[in-house]
Amino acid sequence: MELRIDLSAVASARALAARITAPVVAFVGQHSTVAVERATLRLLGLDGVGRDEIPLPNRFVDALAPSTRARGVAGALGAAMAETGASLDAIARDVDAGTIDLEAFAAVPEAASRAVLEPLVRAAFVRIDRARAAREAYLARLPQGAPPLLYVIVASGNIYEDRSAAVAAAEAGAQIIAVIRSTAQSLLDYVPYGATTEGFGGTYATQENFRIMRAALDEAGERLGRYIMLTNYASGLAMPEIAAIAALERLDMLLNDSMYGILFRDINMKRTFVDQHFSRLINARAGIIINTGEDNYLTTADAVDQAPAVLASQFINEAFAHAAGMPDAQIGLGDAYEIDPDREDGFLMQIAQAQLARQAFPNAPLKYMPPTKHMTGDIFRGHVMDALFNLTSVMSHQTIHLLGMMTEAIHTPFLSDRALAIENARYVMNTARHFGDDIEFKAGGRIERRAAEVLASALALLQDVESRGLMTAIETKTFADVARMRDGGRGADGVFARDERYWNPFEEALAPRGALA
Amino acid sequence: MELRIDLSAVASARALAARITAPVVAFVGQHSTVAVERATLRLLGLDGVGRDEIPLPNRFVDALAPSTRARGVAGALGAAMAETGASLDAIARDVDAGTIDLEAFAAVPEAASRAVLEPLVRAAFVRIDRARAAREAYLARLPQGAPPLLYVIVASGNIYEDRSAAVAAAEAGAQIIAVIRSTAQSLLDYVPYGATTEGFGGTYATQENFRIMRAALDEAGERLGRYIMLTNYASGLAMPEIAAIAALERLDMLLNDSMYGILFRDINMKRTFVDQHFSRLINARAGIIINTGEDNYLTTADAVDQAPAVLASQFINEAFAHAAGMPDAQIGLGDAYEIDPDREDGFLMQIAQAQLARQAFPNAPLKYMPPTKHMTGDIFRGHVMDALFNLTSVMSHQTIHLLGMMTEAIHTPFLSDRALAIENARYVMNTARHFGDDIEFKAGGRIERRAAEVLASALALLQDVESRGLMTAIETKTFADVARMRDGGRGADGVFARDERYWNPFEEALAPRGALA
Amino acid sequence: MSTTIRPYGDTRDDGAMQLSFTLPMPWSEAADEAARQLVLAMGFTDVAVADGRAIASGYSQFVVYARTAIGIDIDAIVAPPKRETLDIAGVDALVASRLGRAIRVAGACIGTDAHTVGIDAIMNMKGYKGDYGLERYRAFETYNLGSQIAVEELVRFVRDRAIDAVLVSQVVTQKGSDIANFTALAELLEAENLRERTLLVAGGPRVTNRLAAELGYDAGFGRGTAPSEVATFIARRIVERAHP
Amino acid sequence: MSTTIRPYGDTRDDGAMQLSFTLPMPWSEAADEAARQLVLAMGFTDVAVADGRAIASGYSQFVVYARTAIGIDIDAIVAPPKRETLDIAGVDALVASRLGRAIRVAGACIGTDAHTVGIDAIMNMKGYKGDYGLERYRAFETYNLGSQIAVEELVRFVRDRAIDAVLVSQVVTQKGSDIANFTALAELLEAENLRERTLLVAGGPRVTNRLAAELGYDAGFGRGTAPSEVATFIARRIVERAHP
Ligand code: B12
Ligand code: B12
Ligand SMILES: Cc1ncc(COP(=O)(O)O)c(C=O)c1O
Ligand SMILES: Cc1ncc(COP(=O)(O)O)c(C=O)c1O
Repeated sequence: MELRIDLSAVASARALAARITAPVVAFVGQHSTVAVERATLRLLGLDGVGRDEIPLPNRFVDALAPSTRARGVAGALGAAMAETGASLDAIARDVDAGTIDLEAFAAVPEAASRAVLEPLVRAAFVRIDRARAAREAYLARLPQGAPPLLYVIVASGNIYEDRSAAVAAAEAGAQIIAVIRSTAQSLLDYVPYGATTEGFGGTYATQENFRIMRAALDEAGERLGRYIMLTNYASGLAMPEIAAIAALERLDMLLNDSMYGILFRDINMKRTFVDQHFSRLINARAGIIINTGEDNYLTTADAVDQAPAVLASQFINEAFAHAAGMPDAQIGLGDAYEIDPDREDGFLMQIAQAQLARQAFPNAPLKYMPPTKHMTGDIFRGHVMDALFNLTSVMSHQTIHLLGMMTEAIHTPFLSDRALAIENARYVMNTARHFGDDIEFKAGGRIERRAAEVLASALALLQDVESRGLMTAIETKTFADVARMRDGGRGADGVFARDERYWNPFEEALAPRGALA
Repeated sequence: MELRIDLSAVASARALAARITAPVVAFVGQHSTVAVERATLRLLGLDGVGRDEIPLPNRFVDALAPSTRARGVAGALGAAMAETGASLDAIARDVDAGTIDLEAFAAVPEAASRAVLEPLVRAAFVRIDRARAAREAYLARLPQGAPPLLYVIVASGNIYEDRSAAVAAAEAGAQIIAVIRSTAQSLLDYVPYGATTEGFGGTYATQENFRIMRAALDEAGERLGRYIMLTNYASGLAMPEIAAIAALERLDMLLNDSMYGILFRDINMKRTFVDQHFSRLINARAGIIINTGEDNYLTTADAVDQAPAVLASQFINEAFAHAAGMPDAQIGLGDAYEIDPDREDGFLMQIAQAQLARQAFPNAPLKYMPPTKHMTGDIFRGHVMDALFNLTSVMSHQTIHLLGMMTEAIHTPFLSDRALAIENARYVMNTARHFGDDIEFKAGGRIERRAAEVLASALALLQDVESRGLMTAIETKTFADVARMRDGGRGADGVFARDERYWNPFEEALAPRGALA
Repeated sequence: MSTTIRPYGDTRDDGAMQLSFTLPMPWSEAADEAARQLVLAMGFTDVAVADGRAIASGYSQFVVYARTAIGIDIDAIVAPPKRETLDIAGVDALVASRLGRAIRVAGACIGTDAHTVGIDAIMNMKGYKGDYGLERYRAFETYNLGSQIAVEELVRFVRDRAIDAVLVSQVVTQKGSDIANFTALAELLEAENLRERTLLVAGGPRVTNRLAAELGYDAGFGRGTAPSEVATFIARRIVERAHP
Repeated sequence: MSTTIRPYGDTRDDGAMQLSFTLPMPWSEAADEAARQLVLAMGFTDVAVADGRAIASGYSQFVVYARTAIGIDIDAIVAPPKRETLDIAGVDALVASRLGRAIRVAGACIGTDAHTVGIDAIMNMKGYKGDYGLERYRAFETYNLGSQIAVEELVRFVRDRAIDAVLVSQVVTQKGSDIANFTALAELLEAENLRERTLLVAGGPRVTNRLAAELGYDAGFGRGTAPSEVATFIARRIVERAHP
């Protein structure tokens, strides 16, 4: 089933998105953030917590004088190491203890700093590349099965409970496990440390938790003969750092949206733009598939009205990802099945939208989210809504398929909710496996008309954004019905202009040629 | 969505079915049965029970000497009435009491008999026609809503409980109510009498029960502003009688299959053929839509294998109905959604079959039955199977839509099971209302290939049956994998050859010109 | 030993359960409250009425999640003995060597029950899900009487044909018709002094071995039974009886 | 008077209910039996395990139908008072004539909860399902503080702006976070001597008026609440307090 869509409109939308993001990417090239610098330290090998349980990367970056910070943490660290001959770890401990003054090494030449960091940078890439190679080897040996890939969440708050739940879900047929973060972790300007057993509405994303879950899923994957993918959330104030630890611990996907934090978490837009770029540089190298968050537009506003905004946002997310050197195969653009179930022909509109995304982004591993907003306590009706969502997904060849839970309106999923959701999807996707391939849309029918309308409106929206600039557009409620000021929001004070001597070894190695011109 | 099907094959199949049924219809013209004669008495106005609670029509027909019976009960009754001047009722009571000898009036001329019965015959038609007109007036005033018409069953055994359940179902959105008969009522060679409150797996079909339910649904219909249809079962040893009382009590539909009793209840084939014909003459006049029972093929054997048999049987049922003067609009041919849910692309096969029936019988109000055989105690999975069945039905424009119950494998439906089933159908049929109209099948795709294969095999099957004769075919396991001998089975002794002086006032009035040549 | 387990939602021993039911009252907030109190009265805690709504004028439907403190000691569960299954050759060999003649088996769907698919799955050559039926075994001489067989007729058949094993199926369970029919058969066999010498086996989707034992049957087979399980059981028991 | 009703399957007082749950044990026939005994131990009768199967290596899932003898006296249910709802003009007129000034209302999603859709539905102009929100009323001067508002911040706001009515929303209920947040707010208002003079209203999909009362709130509003119900309640109560 192929929509006859206006390919030139798709091309224009893509070109517009590139023009919309270009000035923002240029802005990114002139700024950095505390989170980018902390992520740099993490990649160089820093981990652990110091005084008051504060992570060492935070202690380190917070210890820098603004002028030093403006030249990048790498320079400061390299200078200290070159001068003292001490290890990264030892220096970080000293910083934490307040027994070293990082400003003291300002005179160390950049070349010396670079030289001393060089082995650490190389080691980082070795680790990241090894993880990527390991994933590829796993997938070759233990193929994960055909898409739509069944994705379920675990969210008990306790990583050990999550582990049991994840393994049980894998046994039941899940192909991707997401560990939902504790409520509003996105607002934490650091990455919590260690294995955690308490959380609200989810489990903290920590490097140790990543490791625990990865190990359990690798073991389950061996047993089941299928590699089980693991995903978590990057977007938020610690976006680059989470990208870094995910790369090290072989996560396979990450929620990573270029505007989610701004719109839905009131995080400062400059902060988010800089952070998302750096995090995607890392994701790209790690072979991690990003998942964008367009589904969020649909949970707070009407899904029929928001369809053009979703498509426009997909183009923008794609453009930002391209700017960070991500290939299409790593750009998991988001969409969701959120149209009012009581609307006549709502199913046709869902198909139109899902297939439009499929054709507009033919090589992207699309992420498809289930009904959530219109789910109620009537679990029986909800289960049927999920069935039609499953059908739409297999028909339109979605890639990353988040399973709907019949208890969506009630509680975070029980073990049985996940099992029944998987059963639902497996049944529907098998009995209707080639249905989408066996039908065509009536030319000019309801589905095609709806797709054309969404595409045209998205194009108009992008034109408007391009003419006014992305930051101004966000200031004037263009997306998700919310206005965010360019200097407002959380984490604004963590953004700073780069000194002209700024350097970052990872950005240099990873930035696609000419991107941050 | 239209299948490109071989229209000449459809035409050939229809022609073959006419040739297959012609000799059987000729046989029917030379025979009658005790049930036909009892139905004749019922139409003439006889009701009630006599000695040992045996219905008066049975008492009367059983009292006839074979030679008298061979000339038809009408003649015997007319003679007695003409001669004694007594009413039908009085004579029937005398027969019951054994105080009258029906053989005594053998000499009364046919003309006299005819004359005395004439007002009773006229009264019968007045009643039937009034019921039909009442239905039409209701439907004009209280339109029942768009098809697929949601059909649910009640089956408590107690007509009063059934009544509450039926009204509740109508309130929840049901458009047709079926009262399931007590287990194996089809094997009773009479119609039970009066309101009944005990039954196994269903509630007895009695004239009083029909009346009680009809009144309740008329009242509910007024309140809801929608006429609620009522249906019951005719097929079985009392087929013509049930057709008669259904005509009088304004049922709107009747399960009436030309071969169900033979194949699934081991009722003698001659008996069934004669009975079905007479019952359909009455149904035709009453404007009652028959529902045939092809779904039964699928509950005992594999649904994929049986698809051609279903289609062949639909053609045969259609031919028999045409022979009884039924217009297409009254021929509710049966099919069911019974393909193994674990079969890849089973949904595509279901669509192929449903749409094939739709196109082969464009004017027939198709009856579509839900998954039953593959339903298990897993109600959640079952509810999703029902959802895809609902989707198939609305896509292929089925007319009479029997709702699947998630508790199919567990118990006869609870009140809530029906409500949830209705909710499921309403949601799916509304959200996907025009989906079928908005798509086309890929030329030569899986669906079209399957439809072509079923049609070709059905044609081959009909050719085989035509070459060997229907009765022989049934003797040799051609249908439903069961062999039934032409002189075996239940009720064979109730079939008799007509004397050349046989006459039946209803047959004469109703038989389409030249049908029983 | 004793290992008590409880229903599991997302944490061991959380006791989480899902319930749904209808109350014969019009829906209102009071109906939600009635549903909540009812479930509390059943001994559940943390009762959450997730959904409550009218499904007809005098009826409300509820979906409830709640927790139970009640657990079950799984070590005290008398597990139905794990039936080890022989293959056809094994059964045939056992019967040929130890009995020296074929076992005569009669099967029927008794009472008004016409659901023959189950008993046919056990007896017919074709079998069930790739497992051949009793007709395929040389060890058995089979008679499948079919549907709606009166108890008297079956007992007569058992006597006349000197049947060794009687297989009866009941699928319809409404108003206890299955129990009534099973019981009638057992009693009539007893009354006719045939019970001792015949192996009496019940089957159907609601049958369990426990239920069959309660009804005085030698065994009961429920949903998903494979013919070979039944074949093995009959062969072993008849051979045992012949050589106690 | 007393009218006891029971769950209804297909016959009055049959007590029929559907249950489903997970047991943390591998599936086998013994697991089915454990499920059956567990439900019996809960006091149900006629327990039928309609489905039992493995959903993971150490977990089995069951669908059970059973009957309960427990009933509920619906005449004894204290129905939440039926709230009669005024329209916008009615509320505005009431407040204008009896209070003579606008009521100051502050709304927030407290704690870490970021689910603003519910409180927005009550407060925003747009409203909910065609029923306009509080911002539309002349009777109210509204402040929607938004999501993830710390209890301390809200209390400060209440004091600084002399708020008359506080509307707080909690959607996330996991691990009792809603109760904890609601309680913290009530206690802090009390501690700051603000509780007396402010109307305190809780809302969210799991909130009931009963729960709110238990937590010391003046009212609670649950799933499907219309803004006009809330508007009417606030207006009436504030007016009553002004003219007791
Ligand atoms: C097919 C079917 C029919 C067919 C039967 C065709 C036939 N020749 O058998 C037809 C259409 C005729 C029919 C009619 C009716 N049916 Co019916 N039917 C079903 C259905 C859909 C499937 C049953 C089936 O074939 N299962 C497959 C077989 C293989 O499984 P099984 O029977 O459990 O057998 C296995 C085991 O139990 C065991 N087993 C069974 N018997 C025996 C015996 C022995 C000795 C042993 C060792 C093992 C054994 O081994 C088998 C293989 O594993 C069920 C619903 C469902 N999905 O279960 C309803 C169902 C059984 N029917 C039901 C009813 C009420 C009827 C009717 C009364 C009315 C109606 N609602 O249609 C009529 C009357 C029939 C009558 N007189 O008995 C109800 C019974 C409710 C209850 N619990 O009391 C059900 C549950 C549907 C419902 N929810 O209303 N039915
Ligand atoms: C939309 C949504 C989100 C959006 C929220 C966007 C936003 N700005 O609000 C996003 C995507 C951000 C989100 C995130 C999360 N969510 Co969320 N979300 C939902 C969802 C799908 C719908 C909620 C909704 O908008 N309902 C519609 C409104 C109109 O209904 P309502 O809130 O009940 O409000 C009505 C009444 O309750 C009442 N009311 C509500 N508040 C008030 C206040 C007053 C004073 C009054 C008078 C009345 C009143 O009036 C309203 C109108 O009638 C639900 C699932 C569901 N279908 O319910 C999950 C759900 C609430 N989320 C959940 C969770 C766990 C989360 C996360 C923690 C992680 C996750 N699983 O996604 C994060 C963290 C968010 C956080 N920090 O709080 C869980 C909560 C589980 C529980 N019971 O504890 C749910 C139930 C999903 C689930 N099954 O896991 N979520
Ligand atoms: C892209 C993206 N990132 C992050 C999140 C959630 O993170 P948090 O709850 O910590 O804000 C979401 C939630 O939907 C998301 O879509
Ligand atoms: C055409 C037809 N008639 C009658 C019946 C059932 O009647 P009985 O159970 O009394 O045989 C069915 C059942 O499916 C049927 O399909």
